Amino acid sequence: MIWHELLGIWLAAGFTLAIYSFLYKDNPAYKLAEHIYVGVSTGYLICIAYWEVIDKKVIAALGQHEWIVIIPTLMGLAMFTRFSKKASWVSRIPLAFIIGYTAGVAAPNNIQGLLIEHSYATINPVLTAGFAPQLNAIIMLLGVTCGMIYFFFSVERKGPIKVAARLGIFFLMIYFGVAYGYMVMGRESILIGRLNFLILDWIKPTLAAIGRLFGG
Amino acid sequence: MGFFKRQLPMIIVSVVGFLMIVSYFSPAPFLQGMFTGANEWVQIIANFALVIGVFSLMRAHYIKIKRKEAGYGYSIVMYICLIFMTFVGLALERNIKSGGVFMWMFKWVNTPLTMTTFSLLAFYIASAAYRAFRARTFDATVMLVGALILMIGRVPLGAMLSDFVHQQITVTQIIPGLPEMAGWLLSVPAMAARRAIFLGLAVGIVATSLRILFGIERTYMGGGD
Amino acid sequence: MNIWERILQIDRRYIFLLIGISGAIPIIMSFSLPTFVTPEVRGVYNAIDALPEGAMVLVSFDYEPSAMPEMDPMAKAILRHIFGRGLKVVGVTLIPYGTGIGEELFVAMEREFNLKQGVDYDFLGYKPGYQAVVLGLGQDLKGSFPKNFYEQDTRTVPILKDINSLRDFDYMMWLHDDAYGGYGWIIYGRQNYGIDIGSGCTAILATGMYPFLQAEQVTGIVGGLKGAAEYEKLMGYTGSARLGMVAQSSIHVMIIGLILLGNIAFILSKRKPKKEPSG
Amino acid sequence: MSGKTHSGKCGFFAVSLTVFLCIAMATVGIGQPGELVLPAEFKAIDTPHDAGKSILLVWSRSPSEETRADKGLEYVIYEATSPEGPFKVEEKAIVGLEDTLCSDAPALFGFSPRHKNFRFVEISQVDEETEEVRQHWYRLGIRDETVTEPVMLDTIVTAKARMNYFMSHRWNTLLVLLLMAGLVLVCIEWAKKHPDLFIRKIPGIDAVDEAIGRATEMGKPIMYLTGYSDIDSIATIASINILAHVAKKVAQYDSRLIVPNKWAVTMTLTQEVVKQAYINAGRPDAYNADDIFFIAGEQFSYVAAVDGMMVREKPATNFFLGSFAAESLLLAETGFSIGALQIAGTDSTYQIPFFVTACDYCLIGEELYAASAYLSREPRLLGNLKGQDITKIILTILILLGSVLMSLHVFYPEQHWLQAIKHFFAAL
Repeated sequence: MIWHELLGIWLAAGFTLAIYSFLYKDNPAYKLAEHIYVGVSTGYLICIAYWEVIDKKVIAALGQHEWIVIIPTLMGLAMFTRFSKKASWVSRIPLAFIIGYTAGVAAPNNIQGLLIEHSYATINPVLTAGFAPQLNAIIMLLGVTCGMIYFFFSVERKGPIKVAARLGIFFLMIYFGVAYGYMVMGRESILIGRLNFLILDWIKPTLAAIGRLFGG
Repeated sequence: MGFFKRQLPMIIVSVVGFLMIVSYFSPAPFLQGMFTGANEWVQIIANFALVIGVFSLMRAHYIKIKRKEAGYGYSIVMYICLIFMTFVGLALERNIKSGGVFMWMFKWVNTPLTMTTFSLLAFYIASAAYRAFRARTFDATVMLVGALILMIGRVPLGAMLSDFVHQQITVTQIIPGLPEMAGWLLSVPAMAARRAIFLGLAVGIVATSLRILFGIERTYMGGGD
Repeated sequence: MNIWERILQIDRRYIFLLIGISGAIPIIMSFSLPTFVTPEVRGVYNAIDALPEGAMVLVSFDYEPSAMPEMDPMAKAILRHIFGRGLKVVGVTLIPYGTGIGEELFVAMEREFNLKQGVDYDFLGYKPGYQAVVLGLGQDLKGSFPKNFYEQDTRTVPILKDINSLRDFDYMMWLHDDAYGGYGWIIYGRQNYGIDIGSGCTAILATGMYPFLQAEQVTGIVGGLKGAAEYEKLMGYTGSARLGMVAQSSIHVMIIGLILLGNIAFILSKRKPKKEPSG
Repeated sequence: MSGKTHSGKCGFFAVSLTVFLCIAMATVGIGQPGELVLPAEFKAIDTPHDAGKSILLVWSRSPSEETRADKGLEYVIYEATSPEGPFKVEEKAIVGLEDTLCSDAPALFGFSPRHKNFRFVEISQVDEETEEVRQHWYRLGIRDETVTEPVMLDTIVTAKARMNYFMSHRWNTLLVLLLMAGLVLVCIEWAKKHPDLFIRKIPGIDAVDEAIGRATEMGKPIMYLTGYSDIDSIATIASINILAHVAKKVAQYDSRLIVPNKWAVTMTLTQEVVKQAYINAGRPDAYNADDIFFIAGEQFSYVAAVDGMMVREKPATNFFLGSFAAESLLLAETGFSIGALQIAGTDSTYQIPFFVTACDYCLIGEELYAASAYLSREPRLLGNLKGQDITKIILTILILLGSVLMSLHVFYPEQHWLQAIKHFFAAL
């Protein structure tokens, strides 16, 4: 095995154990891993931001005389006015641009992607062939409408509205339980990945190497 | 000055937002171009802003080091890692995507830390479930039963268990097996609740966006008029 | 305080310990459970097995590092199958993180099978645009990727000599942890350019892939660690997926057991704990 | 009746349907299974809602499709640069029988059932070399395995690719958007006249006062997280709006507020908001900009740092409001272990169950967006909630009505208008 890979495995194993030590309690090993992590990941982020955005989208565009890119660059630089007390209002302009963009993109996209799509999926014939699909269609319709009624804010919860909202909570609780149970398996596999690394890539080869060393 | 500080940002919010909405509904190339352009601009601005974030991070740790607060040594480590990684990525290696020290650091330091932190979830998911999934109230019981059916029904154990019960007690055969129950719960009642959440969310998001675009909601800009 | 009350208020660190041990023991002891191969995994295996020698396979590495524990054992098993049969692979990715993942897998395979980049495999790398990339590859591969991941001119790479579009591939393996580009490979790659696709994805995503299997738009699905374990079984070796499956089942049973224990203790202690979940 | 059908097209289809039916009946009458029958109608139209780059060729189905389906029947399109020809021998497009019915593309043709009798193909008018849009002329042929040369239709058709300014298939989105915008504005006016509007209790938000009071009593800080997303998510903006109210109360109670950020832009905004809140509360001197900081930019390094900070600073109260991903439980369980009172709220549907199990209060989905209005008690914003409710009521009624109509459609399949509500909600 190449030396830098061996070093990497040992380093990675050390970090893995350091993070797991947090499960017991906060300790110097975790603190060290945490600070290294923050330093390295932020450094990574800076480099990616530079090469993928500043270099590719700003410097390259200026090289091709696409002068329009000066505007976002100036807006980006305007963010730095935050460090000055007098001129800090200038940083509101790029912020306003981003928020306007966010709101303008979100409104139609969420109507289409959430509201229209899920309404479409819900509207189905309730009376269909077969008892089971019919029941499912009724349950689905009931769940969606009662769930929506749960979210009503300005309607007092009394009479039928109260019953419907209560039923809505019932459906929500089923969803929470089911979604929790559904997610468990995926989370377990992440842990398995780490255990596999620790045992198969680190402990076992190390023990084997030691064995070779002493066993001839 | 008041105009530049208060009204101008609001005007920018509304105008940019309106243009984005129009470009959603029109295939005209200049509008579509504006849409992708705006997306890139936002990225560029956010990446410049990263400098402010990094500055804030460095300042917080600098204060700790300067005041020699407890554990300031960790802050020095943070500084070394940050500067080393940035120096390697920006000055030493132009092609950061393959080979080299930068990717080595990413592979053997960043990735294991990411994966390990992520994997803490397996422990937390167990402890949270142990604590919260108790048949205390009706609602809590519903949650508990839903979670259990899903957890048992979606692994081979569930199928084996159902088959065993079905074979031993013939009457139970009218009850569907656990895998079928899990599938049904996911695709009918849970899906219904999820759709209700989505529909409510859509209304909430659109209403919030419109409040922002109309300038009714401006708390995020420091509030006040 | 009786025993049940103590169980109810058990320090959560004991739970952490139980979970850790129940996951580690099966891996240390190399336990393996009998693995049954499902038809959807066999669908991928058979499709690759039926390819003639020297056939070209496109592999898209569309998953992020966070999905690596689930996806890497699967990717390795499938790549071992492909390279073991002497087929040629062209890699590509629709997401930025995919480059690191693809490169690493190719390096591992290069060592294992003594391959040569450019002759036995090539990696095109990443290009933003999801469906646009699929369409671009469908029309003109070398035009949309003038340079490969290793910064070589794609017109001069030997393995790509006769490859001009998606139509020139005999099979495609889509390894993914999300429906990137709204199933762009299936909707454009399969329907427009007729390429046969096998899907390898995370367990959570697998449920959503079944309609595509029924519509015969994918030849098969390898889903999560379980799918990877089945593939390892077909390949005839016990790798990290099969070991992992046992560990996963063991943790899973442990969590279920803990929940049941908590409820038994709760009923027997008849005592209301402080914290109530809210909704 | 689907609103998507343009009146011009209606006429065209009505006429062609009649012609098609006549010819279809005639051919059935003749009953020559050996011969390929040409389509009765062949037309070119501009592609609706595109940027003027392509046209559509539409023709009625050949009766041979029924009689010779197993013979690999297909249509061939020939192209020329002038009406006189020559029509290139090489086929411009080959159209099989799968997914080429006009009814397969409601985005282009609408939902009218008559479109089942027509096929179409979209043809780009952009010259591959010059990248300019150029008008072309087309002829249609039909062939199958039994013939060597396709049978050609005499009709030569053409259309100009026109730039369209409106994506007509998104009219339903536009309608909903306009409806909601109208409701927002109307409800504000209404709320000004009815300031004492009823709003149901939202337990998680009612607990905010208690949570801040608790921290003050214990002399411990309050931690507020705006979530995983940058400002490009509306949930983050909603969270920052709530932060403004929380910060104001914190200032009044004289507690300490810590806001670790994952993004520089949200850091800037949260600083601005908290500072203003302290000013509004009359305590500008108590504001400490160093308490609102950037902690780490990557998902799990953010988790590691925030978790570390949590166990060291031991906040009495944690707020997790905004978009959250896998970090939800990693944060909430650590918060639980230090005994913090936790209020969470997210729009990420998969994370809500984790917050519900590990936190004391959880705002579910839309409640996050209502929280700011609820806390502010400002009539304008509360009126807005009324507008949201009206939208939901309309939606609920449409869904119920649509389902009833769809059920009737099962019994009256020829009454296509019964599907109108469902088709309105089709995202094309």
